[in-house]
Amino acid sequence: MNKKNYINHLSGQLTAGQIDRRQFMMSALATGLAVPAALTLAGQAVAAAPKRGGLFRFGVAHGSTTDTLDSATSENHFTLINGYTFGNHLTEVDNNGQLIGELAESYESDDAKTWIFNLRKGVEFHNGKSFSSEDVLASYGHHMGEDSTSAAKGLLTAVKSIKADGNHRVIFDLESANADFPFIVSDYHISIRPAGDMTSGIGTGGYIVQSFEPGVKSVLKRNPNYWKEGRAHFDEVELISIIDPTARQNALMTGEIDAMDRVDLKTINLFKRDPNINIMDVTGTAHYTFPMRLNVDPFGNYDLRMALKLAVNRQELVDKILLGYGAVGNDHPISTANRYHNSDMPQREIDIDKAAHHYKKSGHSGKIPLSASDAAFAGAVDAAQLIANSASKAGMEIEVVREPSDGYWSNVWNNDAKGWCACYWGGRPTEDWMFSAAYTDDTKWNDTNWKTTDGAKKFNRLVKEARAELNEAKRREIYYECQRLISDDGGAMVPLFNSYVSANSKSVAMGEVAANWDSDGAKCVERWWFA
Amino acid sequence: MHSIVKTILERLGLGVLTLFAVSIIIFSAIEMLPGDFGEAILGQRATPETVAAFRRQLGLDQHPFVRYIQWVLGAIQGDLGTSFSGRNASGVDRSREVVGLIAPRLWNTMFLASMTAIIAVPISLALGITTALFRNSVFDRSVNTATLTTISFPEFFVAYILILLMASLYPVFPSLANVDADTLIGERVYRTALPALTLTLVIVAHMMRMTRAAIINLLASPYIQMARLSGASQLEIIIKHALPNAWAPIATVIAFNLAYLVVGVVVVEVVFVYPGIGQLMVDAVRTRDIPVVQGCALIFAVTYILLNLIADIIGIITNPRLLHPK
Amino acid sequence: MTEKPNTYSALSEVGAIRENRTIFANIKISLLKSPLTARFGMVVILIYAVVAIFAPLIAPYGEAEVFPIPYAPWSSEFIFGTDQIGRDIFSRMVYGARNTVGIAVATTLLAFLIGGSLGLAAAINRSYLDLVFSRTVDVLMAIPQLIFALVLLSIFGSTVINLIMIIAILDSTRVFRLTRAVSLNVVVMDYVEAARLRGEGLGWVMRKEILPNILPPLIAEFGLRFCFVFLSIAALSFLGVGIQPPTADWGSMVRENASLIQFAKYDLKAGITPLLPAAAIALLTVAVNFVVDWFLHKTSGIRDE
Amino acid sequence: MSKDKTSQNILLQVKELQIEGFSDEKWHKIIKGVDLTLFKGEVLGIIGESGAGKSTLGLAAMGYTQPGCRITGGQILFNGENLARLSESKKRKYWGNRMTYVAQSAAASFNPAHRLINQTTDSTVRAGLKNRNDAFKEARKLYEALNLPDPHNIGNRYPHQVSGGQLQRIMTAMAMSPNPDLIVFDEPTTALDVTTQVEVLGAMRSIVEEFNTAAIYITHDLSVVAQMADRIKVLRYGEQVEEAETRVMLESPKEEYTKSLWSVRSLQKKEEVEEDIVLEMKSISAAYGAARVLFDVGIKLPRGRTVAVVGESGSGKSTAARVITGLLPPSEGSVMFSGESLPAELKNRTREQLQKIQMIYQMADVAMNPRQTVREIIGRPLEFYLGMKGELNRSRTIELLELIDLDESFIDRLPSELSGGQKQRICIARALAANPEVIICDEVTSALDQIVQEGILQLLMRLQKEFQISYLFITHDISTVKAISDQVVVMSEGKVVEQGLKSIVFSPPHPDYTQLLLSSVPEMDPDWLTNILKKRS
Repeated sequence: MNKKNYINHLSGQLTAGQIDRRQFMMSALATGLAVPAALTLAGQAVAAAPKRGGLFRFGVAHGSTTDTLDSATSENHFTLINGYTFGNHLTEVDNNGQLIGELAESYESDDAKTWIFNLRKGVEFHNGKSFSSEDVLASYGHHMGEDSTSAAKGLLTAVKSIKADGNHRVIFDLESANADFPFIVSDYHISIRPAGDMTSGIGTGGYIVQSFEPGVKSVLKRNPNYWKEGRAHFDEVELISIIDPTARQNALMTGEIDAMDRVDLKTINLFKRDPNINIMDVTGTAHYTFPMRLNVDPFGNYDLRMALKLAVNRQELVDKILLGYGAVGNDHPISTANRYHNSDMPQREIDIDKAAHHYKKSGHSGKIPLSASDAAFAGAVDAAQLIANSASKAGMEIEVVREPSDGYWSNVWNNDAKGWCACYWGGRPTEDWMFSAAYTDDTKWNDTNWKTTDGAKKFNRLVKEARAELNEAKRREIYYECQRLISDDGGAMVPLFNSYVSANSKSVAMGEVAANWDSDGAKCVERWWFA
Repeated sequence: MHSIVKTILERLGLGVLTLFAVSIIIFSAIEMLPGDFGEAILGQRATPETVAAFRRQLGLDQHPFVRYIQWVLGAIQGDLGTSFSGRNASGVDRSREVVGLIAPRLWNTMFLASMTAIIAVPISLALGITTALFRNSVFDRSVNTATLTTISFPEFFVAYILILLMASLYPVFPSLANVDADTLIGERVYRTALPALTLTLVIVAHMMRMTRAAIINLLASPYIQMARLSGASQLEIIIKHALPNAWAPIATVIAFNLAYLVVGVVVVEVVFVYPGIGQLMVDAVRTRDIPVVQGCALIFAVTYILLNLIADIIGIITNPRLLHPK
Repeated sequence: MTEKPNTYSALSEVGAIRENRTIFANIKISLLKSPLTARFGMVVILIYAVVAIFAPLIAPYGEAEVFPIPYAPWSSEFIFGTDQIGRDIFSRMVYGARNTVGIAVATTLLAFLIGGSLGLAAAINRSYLDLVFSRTVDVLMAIPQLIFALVLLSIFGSTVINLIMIIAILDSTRVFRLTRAVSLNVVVMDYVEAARLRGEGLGWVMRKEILPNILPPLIAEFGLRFCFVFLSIAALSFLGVGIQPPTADWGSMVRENASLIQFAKYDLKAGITPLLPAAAIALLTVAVNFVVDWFLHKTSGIRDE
Repeated sequence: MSKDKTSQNILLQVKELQIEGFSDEKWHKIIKGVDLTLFKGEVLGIIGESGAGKSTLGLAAMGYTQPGCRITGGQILFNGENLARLSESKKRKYWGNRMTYVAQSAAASFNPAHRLINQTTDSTVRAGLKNRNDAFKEARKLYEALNLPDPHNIGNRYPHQVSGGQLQRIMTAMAMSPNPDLIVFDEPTTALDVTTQVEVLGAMRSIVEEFNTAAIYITHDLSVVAQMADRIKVLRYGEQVEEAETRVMLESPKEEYTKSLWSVRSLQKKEEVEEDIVLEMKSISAAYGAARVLFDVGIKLPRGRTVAVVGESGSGKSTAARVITGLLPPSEGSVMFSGESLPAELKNRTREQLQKIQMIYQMADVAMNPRQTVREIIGRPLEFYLGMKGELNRSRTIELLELIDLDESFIDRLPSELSGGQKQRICIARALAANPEVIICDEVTSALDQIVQEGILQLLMRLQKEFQISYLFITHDISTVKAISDQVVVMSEGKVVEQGLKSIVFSPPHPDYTQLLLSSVPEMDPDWLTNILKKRS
């Protein structure tokens, strides 16, 4: 389980000149890494030898005056990045999408039901308190219980109990097996804070919060005692909330900031021309969906759903809504960045004849309302219109209904009043997490209400099965089938996976970039350095 | 002087009533908005349980009327309450005092407003006077056209153009005005230059046109003809004879624009990432953080009322008829 | 010397030096004598009106017609290029004239209808009506307009109708103040007293006696307010609640394309694109104000040499 | 008053002066080649009716033209320098220094923002004639010479803090302050009450004599100019009618037009008694807020007769009219109409009650909606009270127009296309249209030229005979009272001083106030002012 860590460690040594290239290769290959991969890693490490120092200013497209340092209500990308900068979690997703231990040195389970996390020793919080299992218990308690208002509450409902076994070992007892539980604990809400102080921004992370002005900026200083090696290179960090894309891009072009997220796709071709700027795009797990609710007429009808899915010109959407910065979806939420992406399944293309055939078979007639708002994702209304446009060729009449942005998530999405709407999913690092967030019959966010069809029943059974399954190959097989079921029978139309497009000044250097979140897995501050 | 004191007291009394009305309107408006703080904060991740927990903790499960009365009772004693954000059942209550949240931003807003006023008011007066002096000349027409053009551009667009010219093409000023409490005054002025210039362009036209109109309006008065016939020059006529009688309308317009600088600059704040009070209120509205919205609304209303009061007082002081009644 | 001077008769008394002309002749003379700025303004307004009315004939493509290339450069096919989803910017400018001016006119008219009639009523009935209206307006003006509009649009949804209604109501506060102020000068006139002595009702006095006499300043204000509606819409669309796509309006078009301006140094034409709708607004504002200035000047009789 | 009339003693010489004014998109001639000569220390009176161009000429004597006017020909030689050719900055050296101006309305011509003494001495100090302190001292002396109360401190007040008569005197002091060669008086007493006018005229005359300043005195009132001027020039339509020494001019005017001006009031109604009282104010007291303006006023108006209410401004005569019309409900007393008590408030009166009492205002300009045509103005009461519509309305309107000596051609005109007299006639027609029993005439002739006034008065009398209308005629002008009334009510400070038949009121003995009022009316005798001042002191 610790292979990755070990390689990181080696890379660090190589970079620092403690070992030479040959030693690195030898050791890396010994872990079972393939030769080319090891070569790449070595190349990266040398070419981009991280340097310590400098003030890193990062322009974040989010931020609100209601932001806090409490990870429980972390709602946007600003608090997400900020949280990762000063705090650690039990596990983390590394820049290759692999799960590695963070504050947990290692973790294990025999039945996927009882999970044991062995905690790292010698780690100190910013306030000097040394990290131990009581902090884990307190931190998890913050997100659980009836009174908790944490956004992670739903994630942890399966946790029956948490026990400390000595100072550096914690045992989680789950209601039911979940092979992906270690992934869940990497969720950005579940930051580990010192017992008794969940909200003031004390963590174990690479940077210490100096000042935090909600909706404005967060100023951090390097943690001199940071336990992680080869991380946290900058001396000082300023995270600045710049919501207006033009202002953000201007700030980067005029050197007011060193990096930024969410490049405005509309102007990206011009933006690229700035010689001092690197544009970076990563296909992640985030996707745009158009969930159809099976319990609302007429979407209970399989043929109608299929007709609509076949009538979408996915490539056009990628080209126009994402200006090419994204990938077509196959009507299921699993991205190529996920471990078990079903690459065997053929890509669904627009097929007007087939769509018309299914539509005819469905027996439906009349307008089909499609609710959209740019609150769902940028360009949602445009996308809905493009869908309406292509569907009309198959004889289907889609009526695009523009909904108010404010309250969209409460009043439109996942609401029986609207049968079909636009939606955005940030993606989840694991298949199970994604499925159980939005597709299983026990989640409240099952926005398609795909619960009762035979396909759905089978799907739910398979997901449970996979959770308890620790064998990789078997899990892969199961998840492939799950993806097929959603794609075929499910209510979700998933035409697009959007890329994370960010930009940085050429003075900033980095290794391979993670795909699980925007901005190098939202950990750019910890991972990047000044060239 | 008695009449001034009376006017001030009368206006302050009315002002308090206005504040009440404003708070009721704002409170009901936010109540009418769909969703509440929990739903807004949690967004897509909201579950009925967490939302309910939020409602319990924030007291949102009480009747709106009860909450309003509680708020008013607090406000009367100078307690504007605490922001919803940061409150939590588990762990320490780190909710922020509304006053503490507003104060630094109010200071920023006031700083920007004052800086803009320091630039804009003299410019508008000077332009208003000179255009009145050289009315219908090429100078007058070009100033008029130029100022009309600047007010017909949306604020954010003026800001972008200034950024392009003065931060991007010819880097004179920074494009971000991200100041904080520790920023030194010199640095602060430098960082705030572009937003102040943007706002200057936005408000100069109005103030200048009104100054010009107020002066020209008076030029038809018999006492202006009298002044001319007593040998006063054009400049003297405008400065000494027209301007003293034009202060009341000019002060009203300036007060109106200054109030705008305090309450209406959220767009400029967004573009320049300036931590002002407008952005705070918009965010608070979006997240349904009622105490903060109420606090901001009160600040805005107080600003508006006070500025208008000052304008009225200037109107009285500069008018001997009101200052020295028979 | 007791006889009346034989030169006198009421009929032959010379009135003010003024010829009895038809309205048409008066307009013609006014136009001929109008200053260059006013003529320029009138020509511009006329062009806008023509464009707005005949938008479908003038625009080469449809308002929402989407072409495959987003952000196409300026070319003979797309005069000003295409926008972010491949719609012809020139066509949208043309339709924008119709939508923007239409919405602005509707909003301003409504604002004047509300503010004007309440202002008039308050000026005539200076007791409780005046008190109630004036205090209400004070309260409304003490609330930041933009944010209040934002809240109201979020409550009622940002449809075009709501947008018009909300901006109109918020704008009507200023119209109210102006109308009340100018009406107060007219209300004290003897002819208004004469009408009241005759026993005329409030409606007649408002419509027939006062309104025609306060029109000039109101029309001038109309010109300005009308232009500010664009700006309100632009600001609201900046905050995300403006006119919904695909309806083309200049305010939102500036907003949608504004970010291009920062790239003027890389691509001048692209940099200029957002200036087009902004310039359209500015030109109209300047034009309307030129005409308004001239009109005010004519009707107020102020001679500024 | 002998003056040295040799050519080297000429102060001002205007030759062949032509001035045009711009209106209705055209240039019109206002002054059509007028000559004028003024010797040092001489007072020249310029007299004429409205539109004669007398003010324009007076201002032009200073080289000043009002906005919208231009000099198109001729010369204005002041001490030999042609002001018509000088730039404004050069002329400025004369203005407020060698030549000064006294305007008609002192209240409007003082800047409300500055203290009086600063304004009095402003031009003197600017011209560098005296330093501030000396100028202030000098000004206080002038205040004393002009009989102003508290001459040492009155200058520290603001314009609104002193009365109209005092302001006019302070304006004279202001004009005298730089010790100029020429003062132009532009109708300086027109806005004053007669009793005040006497004092102001006296003060002005004595100070002009004392400083031996040359002056041009512009007025429409012959008896006033007779007191002030050495010579009189008569203007009409921008042209000179004639010019002569004052006494010569008064005794033997040459031109027909001058004679017609001289004829003043030929009209004299024979008073008639009538017992039937149509309207009665019964011990009315009224107040504007806390300020009481009427005290126990009782006035009876007999049917078909005219009662003139005479008094100076502030006497309460217009308030009485407001009480009758219901605009100002009285605090005590009531208004009886044909023996029945009228509701105090306008809104409680019936349409019939409103119809019976009509009103005509002083300023016909503001009494008619400038946006309505004659047809709308006269037609509205016809429709409103009598329900006449369409053709019936139109034909009745024409009838009414003919009744007031106008014709059908006026029916589509706007008030701005009418002369002052015509406007007032339209107002009369509007009142007449309602078929009223009583018409309240509030200073209906005081804004008009003499000749026009006479026409209006005759019309009113003719209508009274024809329709048995009763007039309550409010005026400050004694000659008008004499011309039209059957009975007279003299009011002062909200009280009725004297009332009764005209013959009784106008024949001695008079109560003090009536005496003061009657004696203050200027007479055509050039020595009148001297005599009356002598008598009073």
